[in-house]
Amino acid sequence: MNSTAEAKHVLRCEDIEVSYGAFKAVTNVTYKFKPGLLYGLIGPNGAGKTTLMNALSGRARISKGRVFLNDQEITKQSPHARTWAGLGRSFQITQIFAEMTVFENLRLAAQAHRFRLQPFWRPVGKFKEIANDAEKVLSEIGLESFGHVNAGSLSHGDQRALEIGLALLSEPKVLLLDEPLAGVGHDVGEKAVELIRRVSQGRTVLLIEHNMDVVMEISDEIIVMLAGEILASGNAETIKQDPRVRTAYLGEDE
Amino acid sequence: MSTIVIGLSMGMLLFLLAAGLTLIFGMLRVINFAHGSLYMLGAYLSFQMVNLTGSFWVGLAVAPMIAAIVGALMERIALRPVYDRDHVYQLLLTFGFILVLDEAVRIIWGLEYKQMYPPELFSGAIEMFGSSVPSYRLFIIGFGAAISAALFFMLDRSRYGMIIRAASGDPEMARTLGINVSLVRTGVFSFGAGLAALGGAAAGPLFPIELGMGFNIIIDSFIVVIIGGLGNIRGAVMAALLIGMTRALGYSYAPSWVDFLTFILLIGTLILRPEGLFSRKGRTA
Amino acid sequence: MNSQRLMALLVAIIISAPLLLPDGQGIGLVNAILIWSIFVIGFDLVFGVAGMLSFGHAAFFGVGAYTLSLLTMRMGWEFIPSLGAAGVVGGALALVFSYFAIRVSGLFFALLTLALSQLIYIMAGTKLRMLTGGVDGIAGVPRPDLFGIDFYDDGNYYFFLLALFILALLISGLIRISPLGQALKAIKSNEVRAEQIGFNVQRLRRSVFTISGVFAGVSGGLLASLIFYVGPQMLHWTTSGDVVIMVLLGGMGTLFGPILGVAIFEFMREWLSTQTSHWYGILGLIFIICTIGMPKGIAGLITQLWDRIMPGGKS
Amino acid sequence: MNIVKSTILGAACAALIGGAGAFPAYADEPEAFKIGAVLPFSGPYGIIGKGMKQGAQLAIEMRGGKVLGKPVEVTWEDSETKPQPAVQKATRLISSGAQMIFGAASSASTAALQGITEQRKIPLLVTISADDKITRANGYHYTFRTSNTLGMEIRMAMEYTKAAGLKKIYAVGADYAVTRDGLEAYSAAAKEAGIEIIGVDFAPLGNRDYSVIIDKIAKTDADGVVLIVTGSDGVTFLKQAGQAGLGKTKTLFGPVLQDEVLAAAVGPDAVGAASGVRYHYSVDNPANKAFVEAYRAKFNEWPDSFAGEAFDGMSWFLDIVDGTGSWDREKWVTAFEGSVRENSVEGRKEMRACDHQALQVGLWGVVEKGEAPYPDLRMKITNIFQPEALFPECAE
Repeated sequence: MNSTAEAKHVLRCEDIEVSYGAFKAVTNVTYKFKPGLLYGLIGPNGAGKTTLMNALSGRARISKGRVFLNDQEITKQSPHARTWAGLGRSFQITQIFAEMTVFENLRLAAQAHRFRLQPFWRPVGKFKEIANDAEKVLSEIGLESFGHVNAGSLSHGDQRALEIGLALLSEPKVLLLDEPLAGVGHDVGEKAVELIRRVSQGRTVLLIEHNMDVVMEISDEIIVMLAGEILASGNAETIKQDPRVRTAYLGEDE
Repeated sequence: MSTIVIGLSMGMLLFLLAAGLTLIFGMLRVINFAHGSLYMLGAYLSFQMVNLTGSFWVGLAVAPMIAAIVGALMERIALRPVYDRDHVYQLLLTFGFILVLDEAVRIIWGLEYKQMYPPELFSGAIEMFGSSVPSYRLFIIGFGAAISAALFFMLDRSRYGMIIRAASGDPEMARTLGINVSLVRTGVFSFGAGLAALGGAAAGPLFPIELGMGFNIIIDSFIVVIIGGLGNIRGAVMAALLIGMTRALGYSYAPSWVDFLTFILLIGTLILRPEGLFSRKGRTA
Repeated sequence: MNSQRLMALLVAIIISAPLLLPDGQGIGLVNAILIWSIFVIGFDLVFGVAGMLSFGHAAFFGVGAYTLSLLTMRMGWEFIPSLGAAGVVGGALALVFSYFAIRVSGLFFALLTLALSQLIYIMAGTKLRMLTGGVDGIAGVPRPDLFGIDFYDDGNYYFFLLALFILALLISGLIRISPLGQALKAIKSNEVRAEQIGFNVQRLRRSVFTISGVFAGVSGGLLASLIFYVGPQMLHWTTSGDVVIMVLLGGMGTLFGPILGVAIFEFMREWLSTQTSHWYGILGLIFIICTIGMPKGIAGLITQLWDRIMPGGKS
Repeated sequence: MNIVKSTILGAACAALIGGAGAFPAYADEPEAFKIGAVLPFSGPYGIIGKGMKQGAQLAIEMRGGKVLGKPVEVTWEDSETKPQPAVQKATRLISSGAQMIFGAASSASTAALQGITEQRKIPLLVTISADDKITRANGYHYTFRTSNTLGMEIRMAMEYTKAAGLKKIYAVGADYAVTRDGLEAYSAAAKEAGIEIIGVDFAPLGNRDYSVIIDKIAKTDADGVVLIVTGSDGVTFLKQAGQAGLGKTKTLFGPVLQDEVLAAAVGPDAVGAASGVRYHYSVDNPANKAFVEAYRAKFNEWPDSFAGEAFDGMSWFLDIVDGTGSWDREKWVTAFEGSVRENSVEGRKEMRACDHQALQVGLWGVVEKGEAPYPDLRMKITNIFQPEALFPECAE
């Protein structure tokens, strides 16, 4: 019923601000995300990228402004409610259930998505549907052969893939990926980029990434943040040409 | 007015009890349940010193030193192997310390109550605001203030304070800077144990010296430490005075509600400002 | 999972000791073990499974005991409904606590639950004395009157307690391997991630806290009936401390470990105290050594030994 | 994930083993007279347990260690001053053949023990717990108390108030049921006697600081302060009162305020404090002289009130048992009811049949400085009140 609205913007920020005491980590951010696009979020360290992502996923309290997901306001909702509303994310520092197997990790995400109240009267193994969900994603992220391995003992790259898998199980319309390639070796990196491309089919992805080549290559649109504000946005070419971006980057880096 | 003086003395006594606890927590992230037992040990040791030398002051000086050695041993032998584990284990260990320390005191000093008197200098009472205030109470106020000033100076101004703060804030970094973090930990635990014993020695002339004395006091110290903000010495002073005043006023108007009031204050703090009433930092996620 | 079975066997031997020994010896001890086991089985759901260190469970335990005593003695209720009510009241109080306490986590949670339960302790000892009998408590708490069996005989009461114990064990075992239990483990393992994949962390914590409150309430009611007495001592923070010690000693997060912890704790209390009046100190030393040397408690030790004896028998 | 299976396995195992076991009947031909003693030996109440143990030991020794021709065997168990261990241990003692239970110290533990002893029909000898509820009319059939009740001690305090000519009283009590009831009774009696209660404060049990209350009292024109507190609370009050000089203007007294153990903890500030005394070694009668002499010879110290009361109760009970010449416990109960002990260490005692409470004189004393061989601070017995004034009709 909200398909027309959905067609326009799947996620909308209206002038949001996140502040810690007097310090404004994110301010004046107004942005509309269209469905099905891959957004690259770039900016120097401390620009507020992760804070913005935290504000969107509910980990950081929004002190001003509003956020809408599919025209439904989620500003005050807790992270799990936003997940339910269709927002998934991965973290800069890998967040997985390290002492459980890869399959168990995924099954947890599956049950979190399937049940609002977690059943307690049957062993978890008897719920076939969640096992099926988990198996499906297991192969989607290319970890079929690691199902019974403890997640903590996976390679770093595989852990990041597992994290994406966990987010996928909530069938998100918007996927927030916080530096999924950080610390991943080059050869594995290509596999990961491939995975990101694949999961971005049919959903909106917001990707924080420092590797400019990758960002420029895979993003449909790029958002540049500086000092908590959005400095510029547009496609790769526009951004490369933008003088403000150039000064900001060159001034920061060298 | 005299109620306020008494409230101050109660507060300062509470501060002496709680200072070591909050210091240890601030540095080691350990809630030391055995703090009450160290306090009791301090009182007994000081009693013993008074018996041997006849001087209250010797007891006040020596008891904390011996307790500090005991504390250092506790830290070295038992706590050190479990720092990298969950905090629960450290807490359980301090539970074990309670039993062992209490037993040791029982074996050494027996079951009988012991008594101590204020030193000659502070044995009388002074007429103030129409009532006679025991001069030992005034001594407690002064002594507590002096100790808190010394602690501030040590933690804020001196090199030791910097080392301690560095080691507790970022142990890895401190290590690379050449600070012997494990020595600092032992030092802080030992110092905290000494402070507990100092509290015991100071409280000796006011309360019966008995085996159960550490048992109730630990809850009082927790209250002060929580209200002040865990690990926050400045907050502990304020909280101790707040509780002291609350109690003093409570005793003068509704004594049977005193414990109740204190707990309401505590629970209110934990619910509204879990980081402590006197914490300066804002609440961060 | 073979060490699991070994532990189950150990537990089975312990709880059937009165049947194995002549003269029904040790029946008083085993009855107490059964009751405390019901407590720790529930407590470990909170502590071992969900990873919340609560120092407030003495409150639910004690309130359950008072509920059963007051309903049977003052209101003339039957024993079984009163026991049910003890569980309900224990659970309800846990729910109330959780609304205050779950907002904070870690050590603050421990301290806040400690403070709340001490408040209940003070209330029971002083302000509610009309209800609770104050510091002296209430003596003469009854035992069940069912099927014409004399449950005042400890040998018969044993079977009643055994039935409840097995029921509690089954419920807890099922919860552990159910989606609920898995979700709780997930929260313990990584709270941020658990929340982000869509678990309502607060609600899950509240529910397990409440469930364990029911366990505590029932076991409190049973203890009151076992010793024919209820007093504020049951509400004191040291009771919560004892339970934490039992669970850690036995092995947190395992189904049978905490029960072994109870058995050892109660056995020490019974046996060591007849050997020496310094038993408390020895107990303290044992705790310290166990904590340093056996981080996973008895359960961990057994698993380790088992793996050594049966290499390759791993999972 | 075999937890459920393991559980079922374990349960089945237990059931199997259970089926094989049986309950052999207990052979009822005692080789010895077994006494189960449940006393606090660890924790802060340990001092009470120690005195009681020594007193009871001496009582058994002085009768040649035999009852009904069989040796007396006592098993000493630590109650930890907690009801649960007390009951647990009593249960075990009874199942291993104890003929009687001796203990406990705190009223709460004793009340808990009463449940089990009534159930098992085993006599319970109480020689220290003072809660009035322990012996009540038509109450516990198997419980006997040979020591004081708090009720009688509070009446003693009233008698003392009158005898000392105190007119204006400030009352301080520990905040719990028994003391509140006691203070109520005291106030009612005071009203009758024309004594004014000018203030009442209840402080939490285990109170740490009385200085504000002391300051409040100092500002009143009370001539006496009645303190219904026990143990360390009393010590704390007297120490702090001493520092504020409260005792100089007001008489400090209480039903169980002081004994020599507590006075030693207070120090010189205790001098002048008046209190009910449960037992005292200075009581002048042949039985007491013999006891004190034997006690000093054996333990090299003066018997405290815990030891004296325990000695007295134990000797009395064992005499009764011996007198019946029977192992039938019902006969002991019947024989104890209404029995009179003319030569107790505290003078004449009579075991009232209706509530199993020993009627006895009340001793009242004041702390004074002692000289060797006595302790530095000793109780001087100043008043002896007769049972008629201390025990109401058996009707409660």
